[in-house]
Amino acid sequence: MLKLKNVDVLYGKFMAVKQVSINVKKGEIVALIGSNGAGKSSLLKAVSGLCSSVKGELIFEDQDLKSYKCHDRVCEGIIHVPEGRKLFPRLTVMENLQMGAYSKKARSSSKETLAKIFQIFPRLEERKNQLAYSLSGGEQQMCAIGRGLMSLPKLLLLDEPSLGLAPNLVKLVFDTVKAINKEGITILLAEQNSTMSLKYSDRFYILESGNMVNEQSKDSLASDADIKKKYFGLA
Amino acid sequence: MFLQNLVNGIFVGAMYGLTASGLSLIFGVLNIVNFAHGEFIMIGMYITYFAGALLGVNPILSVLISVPVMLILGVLVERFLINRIINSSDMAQIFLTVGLGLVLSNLALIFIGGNYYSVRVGYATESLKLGSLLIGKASFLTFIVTVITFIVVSMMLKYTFIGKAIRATSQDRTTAQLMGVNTGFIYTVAFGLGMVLVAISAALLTIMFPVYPNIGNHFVVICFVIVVLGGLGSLPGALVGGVIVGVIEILCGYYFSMGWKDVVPFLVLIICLLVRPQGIFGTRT
Amino acid sequence: MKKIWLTVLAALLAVSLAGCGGSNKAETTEGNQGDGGGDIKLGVILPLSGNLALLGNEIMDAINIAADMKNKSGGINGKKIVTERADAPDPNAGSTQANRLVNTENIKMLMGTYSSGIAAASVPVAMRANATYVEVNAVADEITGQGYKYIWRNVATASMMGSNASKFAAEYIAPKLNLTPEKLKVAIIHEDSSWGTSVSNGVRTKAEEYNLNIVCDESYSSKSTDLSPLILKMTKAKPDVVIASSYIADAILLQKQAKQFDFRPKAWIGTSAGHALGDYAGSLGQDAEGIFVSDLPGIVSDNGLDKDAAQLKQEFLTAWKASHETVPSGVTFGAFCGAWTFFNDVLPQCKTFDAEEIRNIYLGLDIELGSLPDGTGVKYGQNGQNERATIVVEQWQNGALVAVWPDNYAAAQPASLPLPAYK
Amino acid sequence: MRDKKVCIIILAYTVLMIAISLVGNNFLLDMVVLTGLWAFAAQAWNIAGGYSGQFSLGHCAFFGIGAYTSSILYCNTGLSPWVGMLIGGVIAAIVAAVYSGICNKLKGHFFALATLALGQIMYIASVQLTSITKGSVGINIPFKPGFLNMIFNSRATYAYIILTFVLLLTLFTYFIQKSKYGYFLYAIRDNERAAISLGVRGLQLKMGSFAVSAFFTAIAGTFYAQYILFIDPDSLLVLFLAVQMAIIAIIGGTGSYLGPLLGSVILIPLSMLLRAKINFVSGLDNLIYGLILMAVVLFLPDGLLPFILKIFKNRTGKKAMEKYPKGELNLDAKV
Repeated sequence: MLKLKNVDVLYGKFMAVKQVSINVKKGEIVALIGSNGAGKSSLLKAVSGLCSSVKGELIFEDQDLKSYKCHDRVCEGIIHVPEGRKLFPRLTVMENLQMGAYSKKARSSSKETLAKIFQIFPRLEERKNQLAYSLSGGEQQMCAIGRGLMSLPKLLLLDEPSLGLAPNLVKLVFDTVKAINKEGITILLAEQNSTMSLKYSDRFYILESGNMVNEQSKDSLASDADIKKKYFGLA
Repeated sequence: MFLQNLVNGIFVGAMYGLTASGLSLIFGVLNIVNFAHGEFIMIGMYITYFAGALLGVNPILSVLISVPVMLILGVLVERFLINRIINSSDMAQIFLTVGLGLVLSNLALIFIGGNYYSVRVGYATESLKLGSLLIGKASFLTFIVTVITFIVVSMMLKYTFIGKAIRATSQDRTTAQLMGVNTGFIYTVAFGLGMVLVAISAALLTIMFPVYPNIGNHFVVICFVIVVLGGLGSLPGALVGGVIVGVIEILCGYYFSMGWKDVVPFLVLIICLLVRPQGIFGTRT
Repeated sequence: MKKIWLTVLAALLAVSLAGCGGSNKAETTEGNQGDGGGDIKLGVILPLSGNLALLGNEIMDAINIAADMKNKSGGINGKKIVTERADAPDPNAGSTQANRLVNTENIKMLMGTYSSGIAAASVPVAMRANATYVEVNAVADEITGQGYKYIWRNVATASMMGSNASKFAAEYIAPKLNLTPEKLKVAIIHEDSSWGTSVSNGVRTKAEEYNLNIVCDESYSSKSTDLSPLILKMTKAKPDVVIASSYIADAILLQKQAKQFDFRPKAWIGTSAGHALGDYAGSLGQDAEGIFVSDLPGIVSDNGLDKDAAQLKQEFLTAWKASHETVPSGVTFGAFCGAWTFFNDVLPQCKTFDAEEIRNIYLGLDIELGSLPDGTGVKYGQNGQNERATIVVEQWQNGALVAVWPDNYAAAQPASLPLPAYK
Repeated sequence: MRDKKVCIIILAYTVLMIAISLVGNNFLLDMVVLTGLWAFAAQAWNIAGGYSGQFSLGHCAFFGIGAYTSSILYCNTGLSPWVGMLIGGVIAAIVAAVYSGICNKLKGHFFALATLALGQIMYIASVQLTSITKGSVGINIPFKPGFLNMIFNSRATYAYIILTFVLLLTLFTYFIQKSKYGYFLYAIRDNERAAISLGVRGLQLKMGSFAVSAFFTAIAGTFYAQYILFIDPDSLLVLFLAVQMAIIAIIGGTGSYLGPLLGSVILIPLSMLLRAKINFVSGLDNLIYGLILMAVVLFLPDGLLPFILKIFKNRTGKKAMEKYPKGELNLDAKV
């Protein structure tokens, strides 16, 4: 579904991502794992179109993504839930969700989608008239994911969904991600929390200071003790 | 007398609020301090004046002409100038609009001349009597139009899809992009809308003020103060900020000194920045 | 190494820019004066852009009309007068422009300046270069009397303008209202720039001399967006007469808001500038009727003029109306007369056009009152101030500003005293 | 003199001084003086605006403080402007430090608007405090030439003085830029929070740089007063003046000691020549000036200096650009 080949991402003269190639198949949960500054976010931004100076191939459903502007990629079915939630602070929860359904395609069926999202996140319905900045961290994350889902995405890019959340909430978020995935939405996840990602993802890529170190599936990991130790703290 | 001054202050404040609203919207959404705001007011006033002088149109009705003209002007300015420096430094943005202001006011001087033109309408100098209270019809009209404009624009921002997109973009332009908002288009819309507000306020200003190439200088600094005071891009903030400045200024002028009254807005601004740097209605980021 | 080159380049650029600028100018202008051939060049420093552009440009036009009239009648002993426009919207520019005209364009005769602040910066430059400076508008008292030898001001000073307003109030209005001057309640209001401040000083000093009862004395910024507190203050003080020194936008706003708040003194005296401009009456219509203006004489009665002056006035007005919608105000008339005197009475007597020579000619001039189109005459004091400069009181009557006081200039009788209630 | 660049700067200065002694034309000297004055003022502005990222639109306040302090002292007590200049500078520095402290939390546009307010307050105060400032009538400084009076018959003398000022300030800025303080200031400008977390004393440095900037701006004000010999609120304390200082620095290129010099060398003669030559239609000179401003901002948003350096780079094949720390002009600052 999504194919990245030899992708570089540049900020001015600084190269945040170097020659990374990844592949996401339909229906998968794929995790990008690496420490802070490894280039995970930059890679997601390259996919969603937030970074403009990207070299290499970006193919989404057989189309060259680079010819699409950021806002057009949403129409094509890619939605990016950014790091730190980035809700619109002085919009209500409801309005935030409606902003998710901004693209023409999603707008027409936004009512039904909204009902579905309230089913997944009942808390959001309770708080729908509250301004977003007054939500708690977990609620904000739910709202951000809900907002992403409002666009009826084929591919959901999740950047650090567990950042700054209490452990029980982290589990809740990942459970939700799994549930969403079951609905047929492909997920590309960037996470520092490697244990959780490992548990919930089908495959993962390891990034280190902009370079891709390794690609693994869950099953193949068992045989690679080095990686296990270095990135997952497992003996 | 106190009541009379208070009422005058509120009316002046409403005028300030309306005059600053266009600037506020543009500042809020595009994050650009438009130093050509005064010159845009000047253009709006000239349109109103010429509509009156050549076509006999009442200043209020002249908005039917000035709104579309200013809207088009706004779209053109945004597309061809502002758009290109949206990611430049703050200072570069300021100087583009400083340059634009210079160009516009001198174009007016060259092509229209330095004369002071006024529209003459009866209600400019008439008053309504409420007991001992005198309410200038023009001020009252300005107040009503301000309130209506603010309600309409606020509703538009609140309930329409594009309005929500404008608000979302002003709060977080990157994320708005991620949600599929074509922010470039939103900038154009917001700038155009800001110019519509300028056109409306300019039409009302023409009732009381003569128009000449530098008339914008009378208003532009006070508009900056109000925008910061009210909070970036907040229309209710602009109105409240305007009224606060207006009331304090008028009371100071009456009870203290006319000469010093103009210092009031700046003192209020500094105090506000100290206590609430995000403005009355602004959000802390 | 790049920086070396850059610095050297910057230095070279500065020097070469300086060099080439100098050489080509020097070629074109040198030897233009006093050698029998060519034109007579006159530098005119005025605020042609910026806030003061309206009157700056009107004055420029008046000076040009005077020059054209003189040129058409044969010029100065066969030579043409050519004016070099120099835009000086602020004092800094005034200094620079005076310097350029005197030192680069080699023009030793300057005229200007309308704004006293700009004059304060440009006159000293001219004086240091021993150039003649004919001041046709700026009214600040300080321009003359600084010990400068080559400054010549034909128009009255700010203090004369102001004190005349008080004098009119005390000597004419008070008796008409059956009040003694001590009983006459006066409000003095003025915009707070240099001009309004110095005029109001004249108003105040004279008012105190006459023992007028000053009940309100306020300054305000001419860029004020609302003057209601001032109007309300005056409403409370109940003055019989308001003496206002305003620019135009604020003068219009004052009058509009006075009507809004039903503030109607028995008489309203403006001083020159805003109150005297055609755009003032144009903006206010009926509401300008009856307003007095203490001003340099503008269109005065032909009774006070000799035959030549009356004819010259007509010629000037005809030329003016060809390109302007409004009639010239006293300030513009003053400029025309100052320029005309210079072209007609000074320059033809010149041989060297040297400042000292011009000084002698100026000091020798003795032109009776009524010999110039605005009814003034010429007799300069050692300090360069025209002692026959006059101030009159005019009044807006039927949309036109007519001289009403003193009697020898009056083209009409003062009317609407006290001012009728608003309609 | 081990430092090559310092040698070059001094060499350029010497060349200019000699050049001036050969120029007899007063208009050109006036141009040199004003270019020098504005180069000095813009260089001073740049210490706050370019180095520590405090974009001030209120520097006219300090310019005015300098001019008024020295002129009032000179006219009333006869105190030499050379001394008055330093007193004015110190007063301006104190006001600046306090104000910078007050506005410490404000960023970008908000800081600019807050400083704009300072300029406006000073304007109104100088108009209203007539007993001190003579109000809007202004102060005429009597023309009494003499070194102690800082008044000279010859414009060349003014040119020598202001160029020496420019030289000293440029060297000062150059050494600041090279010192650790320079790096601290860049750090604060580019990411204040990070800089502070690394132990840079942000507030003190910002207040300090603003005060130093104001000090020199006030000196420019004194020089202006002694050159024009007339000061009033309308020529000292207007927004245009504050904008002008910033424009020169920005057009030239902020963040380097050469930018303000370049900006002034281009803009001041340009505006003077426009005003002198384009005089047949009122306002046309300002119109063209405005167009040029817009063009520079649109096409060279980083200022002229990087542009010129780029030409050099292409010519010489060396990476001249990299030597100049990029200002607040990078795109990330906005995101």
